[in-house]
Amino acid sequence: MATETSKRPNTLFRNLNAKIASLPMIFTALVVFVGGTVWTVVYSFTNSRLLPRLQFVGLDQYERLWSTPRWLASIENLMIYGVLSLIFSLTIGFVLAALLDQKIRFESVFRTIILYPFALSFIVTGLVWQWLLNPDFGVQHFVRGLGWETFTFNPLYDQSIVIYGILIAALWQGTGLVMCLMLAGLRGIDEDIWKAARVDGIPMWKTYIFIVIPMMRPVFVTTLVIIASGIVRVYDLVVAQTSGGPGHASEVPAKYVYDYMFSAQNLGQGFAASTMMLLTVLIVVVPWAYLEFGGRNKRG
Amino acid sequence: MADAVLTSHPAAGVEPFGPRPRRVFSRRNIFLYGTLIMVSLYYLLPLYVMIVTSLKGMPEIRFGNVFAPPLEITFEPWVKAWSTACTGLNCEGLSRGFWNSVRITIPSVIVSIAIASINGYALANWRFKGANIFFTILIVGAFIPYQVMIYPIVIILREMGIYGTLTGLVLVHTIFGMPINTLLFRNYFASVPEELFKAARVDGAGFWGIYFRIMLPMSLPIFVVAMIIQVTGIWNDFLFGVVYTKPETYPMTVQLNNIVNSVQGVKEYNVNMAATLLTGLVPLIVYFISGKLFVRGIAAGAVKG
Amino acid sequence: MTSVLVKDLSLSFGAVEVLKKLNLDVQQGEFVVLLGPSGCGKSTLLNCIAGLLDVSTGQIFINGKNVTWEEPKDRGIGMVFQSYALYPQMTVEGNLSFGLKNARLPREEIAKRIARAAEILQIEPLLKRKPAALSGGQRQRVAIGRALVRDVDVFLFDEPLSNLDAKLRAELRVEIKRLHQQLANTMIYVTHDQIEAMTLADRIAVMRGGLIQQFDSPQAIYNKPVNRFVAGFIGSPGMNFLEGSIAAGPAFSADGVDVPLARYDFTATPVAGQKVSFGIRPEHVALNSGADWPFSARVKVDVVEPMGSDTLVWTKLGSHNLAVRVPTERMPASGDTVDIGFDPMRASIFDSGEGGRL
Amino acid sequence: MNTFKAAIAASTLLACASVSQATDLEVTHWWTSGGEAAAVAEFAKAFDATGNKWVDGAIAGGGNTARPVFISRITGGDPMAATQFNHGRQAEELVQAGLMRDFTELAEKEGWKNFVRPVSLLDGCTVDGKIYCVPINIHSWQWLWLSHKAFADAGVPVPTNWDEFVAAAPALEKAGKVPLAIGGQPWQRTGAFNVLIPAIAGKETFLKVYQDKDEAVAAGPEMAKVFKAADDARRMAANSNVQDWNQATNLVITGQAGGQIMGDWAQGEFQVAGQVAGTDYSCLPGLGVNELISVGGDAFYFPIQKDEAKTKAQEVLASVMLSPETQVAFNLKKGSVPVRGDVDLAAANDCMKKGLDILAKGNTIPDPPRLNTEDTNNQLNDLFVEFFATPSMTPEDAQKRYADIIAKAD
Repeated sequence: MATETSKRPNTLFRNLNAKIASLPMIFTALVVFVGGTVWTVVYSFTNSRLLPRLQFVGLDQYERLWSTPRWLASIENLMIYGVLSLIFSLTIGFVLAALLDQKIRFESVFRTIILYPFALSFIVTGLVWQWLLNPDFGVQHFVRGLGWETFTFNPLYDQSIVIYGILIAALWQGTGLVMCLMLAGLRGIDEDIWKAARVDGIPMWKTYIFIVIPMMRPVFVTTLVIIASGIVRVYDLVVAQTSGGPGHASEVPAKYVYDYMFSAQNLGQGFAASTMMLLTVLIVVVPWAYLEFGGRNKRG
Repeated sequence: MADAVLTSHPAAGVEPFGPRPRRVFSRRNIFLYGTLIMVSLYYLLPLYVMIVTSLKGMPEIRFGNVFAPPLEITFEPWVKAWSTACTGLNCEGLSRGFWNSVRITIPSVIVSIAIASINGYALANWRFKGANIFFTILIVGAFIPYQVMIYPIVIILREMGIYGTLTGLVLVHTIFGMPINTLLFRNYFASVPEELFKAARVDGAGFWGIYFRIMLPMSLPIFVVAMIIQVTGIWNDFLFGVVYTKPETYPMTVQLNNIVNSVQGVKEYNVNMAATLLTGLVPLIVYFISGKLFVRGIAAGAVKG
Repeated sequence: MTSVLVKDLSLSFGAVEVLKKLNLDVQQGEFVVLLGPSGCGKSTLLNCIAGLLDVSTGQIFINGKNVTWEEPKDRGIGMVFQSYALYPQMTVEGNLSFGLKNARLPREEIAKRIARAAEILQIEPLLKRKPAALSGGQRQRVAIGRALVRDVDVFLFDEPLSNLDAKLRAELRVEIKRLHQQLANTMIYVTHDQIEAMTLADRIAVMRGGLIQQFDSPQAIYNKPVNRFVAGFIGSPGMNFLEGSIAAGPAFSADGVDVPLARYDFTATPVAGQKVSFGIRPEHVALNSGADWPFSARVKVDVVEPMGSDTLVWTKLGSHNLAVRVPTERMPASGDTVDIGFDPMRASIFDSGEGGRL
Repeated sequence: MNTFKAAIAASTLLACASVSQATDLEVTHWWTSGGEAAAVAEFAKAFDATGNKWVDGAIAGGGNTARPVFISRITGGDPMAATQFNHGRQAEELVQAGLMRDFTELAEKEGWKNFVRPVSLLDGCTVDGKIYCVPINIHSWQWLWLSHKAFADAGVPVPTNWDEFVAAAPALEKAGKVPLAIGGQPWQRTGAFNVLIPAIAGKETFLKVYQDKDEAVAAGPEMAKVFKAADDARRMAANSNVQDWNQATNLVITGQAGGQIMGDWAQGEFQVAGQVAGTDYSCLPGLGVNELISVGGDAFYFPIQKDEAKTKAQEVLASVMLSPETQVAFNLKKGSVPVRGDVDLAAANDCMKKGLDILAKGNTIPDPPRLNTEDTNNQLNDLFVEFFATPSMTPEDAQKRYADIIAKAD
């Protein structure tokens, strides 16, 4: 007993400064993220309208949610958008990084051009692309003016392709950062690997696909966190570009949540929708995040 | 043998000597630079259109096409966007919002980076029990749509009595900037050789001593990354700015939204574009000035998982 | 027959000249080590031979074929890297076969070559593992295997043992030597470790500042270094240097020490009064031998450094530190007074200014 | 600014409690279009003349952008002094939560009941017998605005009712016009549909559906006719590529579109564009079929303030908003009808006079937003957004879903 107390007198006060310094993080994690989430989940079982109130109605909000065509459309749109956005931003980001990594001239000029949209907000991005894709002023008008009278490129007013209109803008804004991350990752690859592959006579594209990309796993993980969290949260861009239209062709879950919480003044419904979003995020992200960031003790 | 060597090269008859012949217009270069130039055009096009449109008069916009350079350059739209565009009864353009944005951005960036860097440092170097759980929660928090958190945050701010104040807004930005910045700082500090940290501890430096004297001086690149992310994020924020402030302190983005969405008759695209450019100017300048460090810092903060 | 020939090779990175009109001639089946301090250009030279770096001027021939403009894969070389450069997500077998598959070799041929390499390197049990599951020594074997399966005439090694601990290094060194004897291929080996160089090489090229200082057998380099740099660089513990000048006789004289040089084999005619460095290796100095040496002195032992079988005894000759290597059983105690002696024939004398051998 | 301040000061026209010192009152609203802003300026002018100061807090982007901000601020404990809401149920819960100021006393003192016409407007402000808001205008949705130029270009006479309009659509299309302009925002779609109900199916059906939430009627044959008409509207609006309502109005003003179903606030846009009713454009109340108009409109609510001076100034503002002079000035600019029955509207134009006549005859119906919760309104928005954008959705399917929403509404 005595040895034990003298050995570690105060587990709580061990690294006390570190704990004190982490209080803001603990506060954010527990009070804001966990607290806010729990609060949201609890109120998703109520019939709260404009103001939160604790009148429980069981699963009513969820039943309604899953029978609402707009919600279903939102989920579908987000899936399409998410998959396309992941594929395209990773591919384009990587290809651009690989091109910039060829010891080219003016690398920093190209890099700056590709990265600058990242400094602009989604609202601005949405506005500019809305303008560019406007059939009466933008690309379509321009191409028709060149003499190709039947040219049709009208993504923002065509239900079947509106999601691509949003994707074009989202990629414009976001691939720069992905490219930057990938470039950093490429620069972190051991030079000898490249040399070994060259001596082995492996073509460059094969070296990238079979050797370099698998080696860049940590970069892809970080990038994935950044892209995926952006996809789940996509809202501003849609609002600025299409307001969810035409029809429900570009509705997204975050917008459903916002609209029902605030403009429909049905907090319960909005909370139920957010709970579903959170649940999806938790199912996908938590096990992975724990493995990636929590379980591994690199310095154990 | 010699024949084979000779015919395998275009410069047949010349004994290979010196550097491998590389023509400027090799197929590889045409492909490489061609692709990059095409891509650059795609990235530059919106900026070009914004600038060109903002310099045209309305009649020219209505009848011309968006890509044509202005026939007659006018700075009227810029002046209007900056100082006279109306929202409701306020006809002060963006100018009012500019200083508000500065007042919001500076403390928010400083506080959020300070806190995130200390978090990252505590997580990477001190590893107290449970730290990883909090960190995992933070990372998951990065996926929560902001809209979901509006209401809980209203309640938290109300209970703290700082709703509608600058302090409240700074707190909100700190909270939402925390996941990604903590991740970056944690990764960066984890890549600092542990010997350095151990040596400092043996020398008797404590938590803060090591942070201020060892870690801070060697973390310029990652601070630049965090700064760019935060400056652009906070400056570009619309949602928190509109929900957690009031008209006297509305940031520039709210004014921008007001100008762009206050349609009076026809949309004044030129004024909208000028306003958009003006609003994006600060993050663009920050980015252009420190872009090089950004790339370097990203390498340090993101690559080492 | 010449296997690898480097002719007037220069390489510059911008304004920095890394290799300066360098020439090298490696014979068929020869084991050549490029040795030098870091930054001397040895790895750069190897990379040029491999075709991984483009030369600025000059030519490279392998097996009589001018390969200056060839791709690495077409040069008939295999290469082993310091960091192993194994493809981390492929099994050992995958690592060995990847290049061959790309060269579209028939499957049976690939299997045959892998089997042979695995047998030679004794890595058969590892074939299904991934590099992460291997020790450093095993990884380097695989890396060598990757060069081996290419079935080439020239092997290039770029500091292959530097990442290993001392024991493994010694083991693998022997294995590489055995491999060379077995295959009789031309091997060019870059290292900064002189033990590796001395033990492995048929000939060593000592490099400095982008130039080859001396290209000769290990014995010649050890015993007859062409300049002060080579003399100082080779040998551990390093050669003792006494700074002084040539006196009549001829003799070497430095504050109170006079060494008669009658038995020294001059390559140039010494001039009296010329400032020179007099170098003698610690193992060429005898201690309390009782024999009659052309030069002998009585000195006090400063420090004794036992190194296992040998012991290094530090004394002072005049104002110069002098290390003497003796078998440990004959180790004196520090503070003892001892007799030392050596034969100037074993010494090397260099001009103080140019550093060239006299 | 100075000249009009001086003019106002000289006139000292306002009968209100004496104000000893200037108080800043922050007023939030979402009126940012040309006509709207001009109307708000009248309020601000009048309020500033009392020695206080109107701090304008406009948020552009419509009620859906602005309301969340208002509600967050009120519940967050940092309320503005006055804020716009539509009549009806939007602010109901804020009132119930005790966050809004009770104006019963002032209303009784000034006798609001005596001059507010129709009196039912005050009902929208009343919760548990107490008055919590100030109605400031009457807006009616049931108008069809027609561009004379568009019809002239198409070579057909300007229609006088919905059926003629539908019949003229092919001619308009042939002339390269959009027959019916409807902005892309959801509320405009629902609004247009809600206008079709009383026009096509009559007042009875309208009330049964929205007041009594009668599912059977919503699914019945009368409503089927409405959905048929909505199908026509959908076809006619297929090429309407605008978002904001005033952009749609602008299409009518410039003759690019034949007509628009929009509330009387569109009037303000025609006025700003310098167009004259009867010569440049026509307005058909009740789509020219059933001359019924709804009585809806905007109201101001006054969140409870901590500051004594602000509380006082709130009363001043409420009085100013209802004063005859401001009512006239404001509503002329806004294109809406004043809430006072005792003001002279000689300055009103043809369209507004038509509205006043109908109002005087009592041919009114309640405004759907007053009858439905915002939740129901939003569900309807979702339905009609989908309906208008999806040609493959049959009117029958839409009606089924419509009846379902009505059945579940409370």
